[in-house]
Amino acid sequence: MNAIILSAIWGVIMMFGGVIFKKRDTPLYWAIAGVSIILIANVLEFFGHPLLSFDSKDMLHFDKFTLHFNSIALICTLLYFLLSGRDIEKIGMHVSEYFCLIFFVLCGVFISSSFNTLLLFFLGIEIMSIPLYILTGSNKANLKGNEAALKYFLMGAFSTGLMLMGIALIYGGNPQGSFYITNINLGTGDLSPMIAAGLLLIVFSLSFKVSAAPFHFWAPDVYDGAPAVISSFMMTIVKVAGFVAFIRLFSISFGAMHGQWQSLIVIITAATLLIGNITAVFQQSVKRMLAYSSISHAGFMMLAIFALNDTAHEAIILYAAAYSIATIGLFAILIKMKDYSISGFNGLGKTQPLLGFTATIFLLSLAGIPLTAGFTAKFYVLMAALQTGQDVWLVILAVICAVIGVVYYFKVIQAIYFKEPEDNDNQNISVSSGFKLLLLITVGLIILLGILPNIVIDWLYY
Amino acid sequence: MLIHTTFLVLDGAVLIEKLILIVLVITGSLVVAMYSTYAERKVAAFMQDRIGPDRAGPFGILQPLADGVKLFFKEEIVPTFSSKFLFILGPCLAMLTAMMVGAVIPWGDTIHVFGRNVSLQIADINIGILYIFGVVSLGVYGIMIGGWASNNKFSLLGAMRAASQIISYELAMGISIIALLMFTGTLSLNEMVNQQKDHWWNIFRQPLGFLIFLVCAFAETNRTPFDLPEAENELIGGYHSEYSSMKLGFYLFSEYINMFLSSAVMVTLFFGGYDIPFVNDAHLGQSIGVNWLALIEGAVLFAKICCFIFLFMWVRWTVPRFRYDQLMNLGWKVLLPLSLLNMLVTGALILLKQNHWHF
Amino acid sequence: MEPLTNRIEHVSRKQMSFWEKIYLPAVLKGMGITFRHMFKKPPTIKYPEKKRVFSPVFRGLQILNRDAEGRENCTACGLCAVACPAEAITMEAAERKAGEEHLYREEKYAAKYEINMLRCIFCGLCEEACPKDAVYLSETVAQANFARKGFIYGKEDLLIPHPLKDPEAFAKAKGSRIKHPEGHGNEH
Amino acid sequence: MEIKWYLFLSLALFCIGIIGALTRRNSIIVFMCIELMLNSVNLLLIAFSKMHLAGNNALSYTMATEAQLFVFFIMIVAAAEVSVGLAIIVLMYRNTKSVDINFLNRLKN
Amino acid sequence: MEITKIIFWFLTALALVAAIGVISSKNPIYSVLWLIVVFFAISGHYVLMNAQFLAIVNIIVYAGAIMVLFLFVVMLMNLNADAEPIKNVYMKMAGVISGLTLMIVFVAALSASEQHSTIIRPGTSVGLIENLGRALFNKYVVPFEISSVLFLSAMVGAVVIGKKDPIKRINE
Amino acid sequence: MLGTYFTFPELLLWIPLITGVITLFLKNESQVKRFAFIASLLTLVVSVISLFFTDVAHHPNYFYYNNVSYLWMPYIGSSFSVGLDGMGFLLTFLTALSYPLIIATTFKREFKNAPAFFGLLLLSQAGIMGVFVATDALVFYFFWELALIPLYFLCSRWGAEKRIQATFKFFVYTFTGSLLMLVGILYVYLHTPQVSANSIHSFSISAFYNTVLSYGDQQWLFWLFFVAFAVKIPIWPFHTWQPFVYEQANYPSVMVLSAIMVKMGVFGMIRWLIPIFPEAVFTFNHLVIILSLIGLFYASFIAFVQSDLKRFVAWSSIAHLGLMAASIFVVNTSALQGVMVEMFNHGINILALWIVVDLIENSTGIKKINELGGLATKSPWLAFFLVIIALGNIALPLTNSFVSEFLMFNGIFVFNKWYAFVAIISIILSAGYMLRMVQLVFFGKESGAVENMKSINCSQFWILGILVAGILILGIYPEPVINLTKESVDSILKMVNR
Repeated sequence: MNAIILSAIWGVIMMFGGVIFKKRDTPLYWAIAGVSIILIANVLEFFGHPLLSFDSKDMLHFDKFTLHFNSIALICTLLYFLLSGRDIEKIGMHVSEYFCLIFFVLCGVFISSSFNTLLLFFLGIEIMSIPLYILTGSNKANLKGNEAALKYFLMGAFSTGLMLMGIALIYGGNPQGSFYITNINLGTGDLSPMIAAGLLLIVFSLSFKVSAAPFHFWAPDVYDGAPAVISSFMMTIVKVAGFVAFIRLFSISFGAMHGQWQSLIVIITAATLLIGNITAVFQQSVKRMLAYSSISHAGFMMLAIFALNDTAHEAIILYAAAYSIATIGLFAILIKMKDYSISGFNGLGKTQPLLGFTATIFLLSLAGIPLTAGFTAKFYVLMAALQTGQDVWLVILAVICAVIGVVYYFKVIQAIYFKEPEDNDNQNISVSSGFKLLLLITVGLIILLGILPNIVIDWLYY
Repeated sequence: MLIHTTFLVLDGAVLIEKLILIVLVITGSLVVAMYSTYAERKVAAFMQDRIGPDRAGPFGILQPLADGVKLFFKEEIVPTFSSKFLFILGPCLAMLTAMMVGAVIPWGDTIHVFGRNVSLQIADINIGILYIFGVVSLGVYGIMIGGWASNNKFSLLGAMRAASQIISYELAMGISIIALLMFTGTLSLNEMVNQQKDHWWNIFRQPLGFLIFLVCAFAETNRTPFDLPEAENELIGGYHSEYSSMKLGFYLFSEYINMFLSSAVMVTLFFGGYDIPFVNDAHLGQSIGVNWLALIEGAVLFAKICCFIFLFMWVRWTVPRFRYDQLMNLGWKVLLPLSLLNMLVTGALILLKQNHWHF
Repeated sequence: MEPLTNRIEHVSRKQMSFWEKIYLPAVLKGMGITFRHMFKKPPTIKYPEKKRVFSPVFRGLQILNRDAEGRENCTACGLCAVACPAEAITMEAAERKAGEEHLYREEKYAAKYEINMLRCIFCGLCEEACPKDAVYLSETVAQANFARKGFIYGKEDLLIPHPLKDPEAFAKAKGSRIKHPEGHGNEH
Repeated sequence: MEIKWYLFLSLALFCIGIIGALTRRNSIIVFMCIELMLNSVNLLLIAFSKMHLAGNNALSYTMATEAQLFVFFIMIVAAAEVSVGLAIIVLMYRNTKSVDINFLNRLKN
Repeated sequence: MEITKIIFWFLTALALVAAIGVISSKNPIYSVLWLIVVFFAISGHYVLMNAQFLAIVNIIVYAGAIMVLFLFVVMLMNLNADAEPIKNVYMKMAGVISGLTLMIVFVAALSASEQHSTIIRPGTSVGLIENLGRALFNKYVVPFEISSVLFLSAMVGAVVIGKKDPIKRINE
Repeated sequence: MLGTYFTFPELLLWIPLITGVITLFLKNESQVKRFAFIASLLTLVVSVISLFFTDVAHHPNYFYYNNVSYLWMPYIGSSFSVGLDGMGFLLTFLTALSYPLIIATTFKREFKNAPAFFGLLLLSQAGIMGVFVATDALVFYFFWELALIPLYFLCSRWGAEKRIQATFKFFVYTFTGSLLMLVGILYVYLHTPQVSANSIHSFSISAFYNTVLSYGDQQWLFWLFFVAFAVKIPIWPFHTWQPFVYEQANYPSVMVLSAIMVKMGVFGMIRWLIPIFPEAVFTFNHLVIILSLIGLFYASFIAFVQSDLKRFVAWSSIAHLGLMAASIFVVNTSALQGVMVEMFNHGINILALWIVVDLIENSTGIKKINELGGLATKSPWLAFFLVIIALGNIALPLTNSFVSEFLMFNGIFVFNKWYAFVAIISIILSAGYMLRMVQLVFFGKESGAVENMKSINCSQFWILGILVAGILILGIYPEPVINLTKESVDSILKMVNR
């Protein structure tokens, strides 16, 4: 609750900041301060000392999972602000407003992790999406950005329509007639046609939101078209929040009849994994490659939805942290580049050893090499999927897709270390030592999570 | 009080009753609108030290009829390339929406005829104000469609201005009403009037709210100083510059009907409706009979409305037209915050009172 | 620079006070003014029934004058057409034939004399230029007309009624206008 | 009325919306089709709300109220979405003078 | 037939015809107008079901505000029927067929549901504003407040997107 | 003190790991080399000392000394547990021994970015050590991958022209295999019995050994594990990456790859594959043996016609490893014993062979067999060593391989005569191609390349001397090695035949 309230309030503060702040870099400091405050409040709430308390009439429910995820999202955001905050300022004129919108998105993220009724589920997803439509198109001069925003918006609205129809059908089909997800207690019986139709539509719409195939087609264009800073945020925290909402809704409401809709998820997962990975191989631009890779990571996270057990919850948390941190780090480096193509990275290991090294670690983590967070995350996901004891072929498919992932991630690593630097603008980038230090800290986090995933997971059982 | 309105249970007598009332209200508003045009000219003349129309009939009171006849016999012109259907639809819609407001205004207390209690309100729906809002918000379609169908840049600009103006001012209007609703606790106009009979008129409880409402009402009816959509000297008449004959008449009429009905709404909301000031209506009713009372009340209401119509005209001939940016600034930067403030203060006061904190 | 008139108004650029900014007092003041005007006596004159007296310097429609015997004064010299700043006057001259002495005072007369009333600005320069006192601005005003053509006044429209045959009409057309009350010198 | 007629009506409207969204390329019309979809959902929710009301158990009143408020919130979200969506469409139009959803793809071809 | 039934079928037919009008009109203006008709028909249904508050809110919000904005934008852009590029006929067919299939599947599936012949009960006080308002400000106060965040973000967003950059203007 | 606070398996891990990281930050090249050499020597010393701390008396069981375990991820039942048994010791010793020698061969060479090179080398040592000492499936998997990453960078960064593609192929192959193994590990893990109170399942090796898997599960799980190990070994048809990488990569990396890394596969099969899926092993052993023998034959023939020295060694290595793989799946005492000893022997033989090839290419700049010849005249000591190494590779009596290959043949023979027959032909073939190579390169017609050939210097002499001495000593007195691994063989067979 604290996180929701504070992020909304801070959003408003940042909104007024557009009028108050005179210097362009002031909003960043405020934003960092805001995230820190929200983080502290959230941690305090986690330990049972909420700063503010408010009776939500059971509309929101905060458990360890939720609060823990919120903390992770906040830490990732903090990292994101620290690493890429300077680049948010470069998008356009309305610096403070961008931060304001990001805070509103965060508010949506927290709602989607803690909703207890379908109403708040819907509102949370929408609060997450609407500012993002704007942020996608925030670079107004960029045609690609405009179209990305338009596409994202239309797709998002369309999927909202599907979701609402699903919710309506579930409400109608449920004799309890309630929107409380805990009340959608359907038992383990057969799905009634109405509920089945509703469930199908909700799965579709959530697949849209998390860019799972076959509803992924907006993702590459949008992630590629949006300003790189914003794609970084969209791909990580927002997408992961979508998954948290997904798993929360489906485990609480429809967990009991898991077997009846699992095969649907299996198909979506398999398709997502294959499409995301295979298309990513052929990309020449790192940004676009990362867009496709984010689809493939969505596939991996879908495995957790497929599994829907305790391990799956752990896995989602861990995956959220691992994937977000690595992607944010990689994007922070990518944004500094002037050329986003893979050949733009040529010889980075020589000209900018530290950037090259950290980028390599991030890529290794995304590829899921042990000793990095990416490995433990994939490990947990696979374990969760295997625990169900069904559809082992899906897990094997996932593993093969992970190998395909290696192909495109290592293309960049090869460019960084084994290719000679070219005469392009990328070589003359200058980064501050603070930025370097932060990158190292990020790398440290990734390796820490790679060795001791417990430090994240244990909080779930604290 | 909870009014269980079963909406579609109609018996024959009620139907006839309502039909008569509808006809009365429509004719009434048409007549008032007609004579508003006359009044407008007369008031303008007086304020400009002139005499005004005085040829048709004594003091020119047949002037509106003459105007009407003239409009009827004017040549109909439909511009080429315009959608003919929409071109005709525009003024019709404007007229329709203008008329519809009258349905929820209580024109007087219940009367007793032919052994029946007949309410002088066409539809006492419990969401009267919302209904008015709905209808008012539709009013813009008439203008927009007409402006667009004219296939003329000035018309289109006028229509655009109208749309943005009406949407902008609806907000402040709505919020100022909300502050009022906090006091009244009902959306039914009849209820409100009954409340004002016993208590203060709402104007004394919501002076700021009334002011905002008044300004917004000016804007919503496209009256000067907010008559940008039809600004004669910039847009050559705005959305109706391509219109002629009775279609133009409809537009002009709808403006006056709007004026009349918005005055009626303001009177009902803020000035006690048909309540006779300084008199206890119930006592009076006992002494002279219900029907006479209703008649007097109707007259009083009409008098109040006339005052407002006069106010409309008075302002028109005093205040010059706004510039477009001034209009928007006023709506968004002044009225909206002010109405929000009004709402907040009202809410706070109500809370204080509920908690018995005397001040 | 020295102001040419004493009506100059200095625009004040000072920041308005809050009281001024809310405009309401000013609006109310304005409304007060307009309201006051409602009770002023309207200066309107109901025209067809009541007419206002023309001012002594009023210049109306031209007439072509005749002398006391009823002969046309105009000799078609063209000075009026030259003087006309609006170039509204055209004429054609003709020789007086024998037996027409009772019609025309001089040997030459205007066979055609037209004034375009849409162009005419009633400045009176034709009257000033006329050496024969033939053109004369009366007190009548131009009648409304449906066509442009109707405003081109020919000789038949302009010529003053015969003073002997119809003395009343002549007097009326001539009016009581005092030419140049202060006088300018070329009166006969 | 039986609930099924409302159900079918609302599904028909929903599917018409989907068809429109799939077949049209004018982004404004696509957006309107989406609004149509939302409205069909609203209609269905209210019909369901009244259906649950007919159930006549202790909770039916609450159940019915919930759905109607849900509709209220859908309207809220729709309004917010429209403001953002139209802003984006206008932005797109300002830059490209087109409201085609696939403008850039068309450029490529 | 009772009067409500006649009204029901009339409104249904109106809604469907208008909805088809929305998607088949060449000119966006007509689409907008058709959509307004749909909204009116749906509002009529609400009234039939005695959900007056939502009926009027539907009119105010959708017909009164949203569609005016649409109309506004369409008119501003001055889009004509020929502004829209012709989409591949096969694509159109595919869209129509998929939509119809979806509908048939849903109708078939939902015809089998047990609730489908429940008769709805319109005449109660659920739809009255007083009751809805009470629920909204008590139980639903959290979503209500949260929706304000939604609006704020939409507002900020629309301003960010809609405002012209001052710097850019200088460059131009 | 040594074995008390820090147990030996840990030390074997931490020393290369820490020194490797430190090396990355050093600057001076000679300093780097010296530091790396001393670090690897330190590991060797620890390894040797650990031998004296064996505790056979107290732990007659499988893991009989220096097992240590820390809680790592308690909720999923994984702990950081490492331990050494006979086989583990042998392989860690091989690793510890090889690294100083490999580093010593580089002393006279120049390397671009030496700190990175030697740092990665030491890190790879840590990874390999980890694989050999891990007694927890997750730890094993971790190190299995970790050994790969430094080698990926080593081979991609330094080497011939096509090194990047070659290494990438290698990487993808092994990574695919290992991820499939991960699925296998997870699946087995989910069927392990409860060991600790914290978690339902456990990753510890004993829990894995005690897992009861259905026959059907075993059948497909077997292949998941098998592919991972087969790619590493490599068994035909998973071998295609190997010659390519060996040809393109730099010598130290190739030495690590062929001498030690491939042993990871063999080790994995013995330690993880066979005991966990005994029934599946007995189902598929014929198939695997046939694959291995095909590989053995195929590799031998190709080695015969191979003109490139590096590729030649690569193919000969495949041939040997094919034999080893075949005998693993025979699963009897003699064969397994043979494989364990052979792992060590093949390690030092192939290392020695690579060192010789390295010397030749380094001084002549030529690695085509046809273009070389008569090198013995210039470098008699090298010729002498090479002959002994070649004989060791052929497994002539009195060389180390003789004992191990004999044991393997014996095992195969007991299993199936025909397989043994085929395998024995291979030894003849290997004699043929080895001797042909020696003949062509060192004797025969002198080529132009001889002019550049130098005699070996003192350090090279000592390096080769140590290895050759090892070959000879183990050939004459193989008893200690056999004794060391006997216990391991017994316990595995016990597991398989339970």
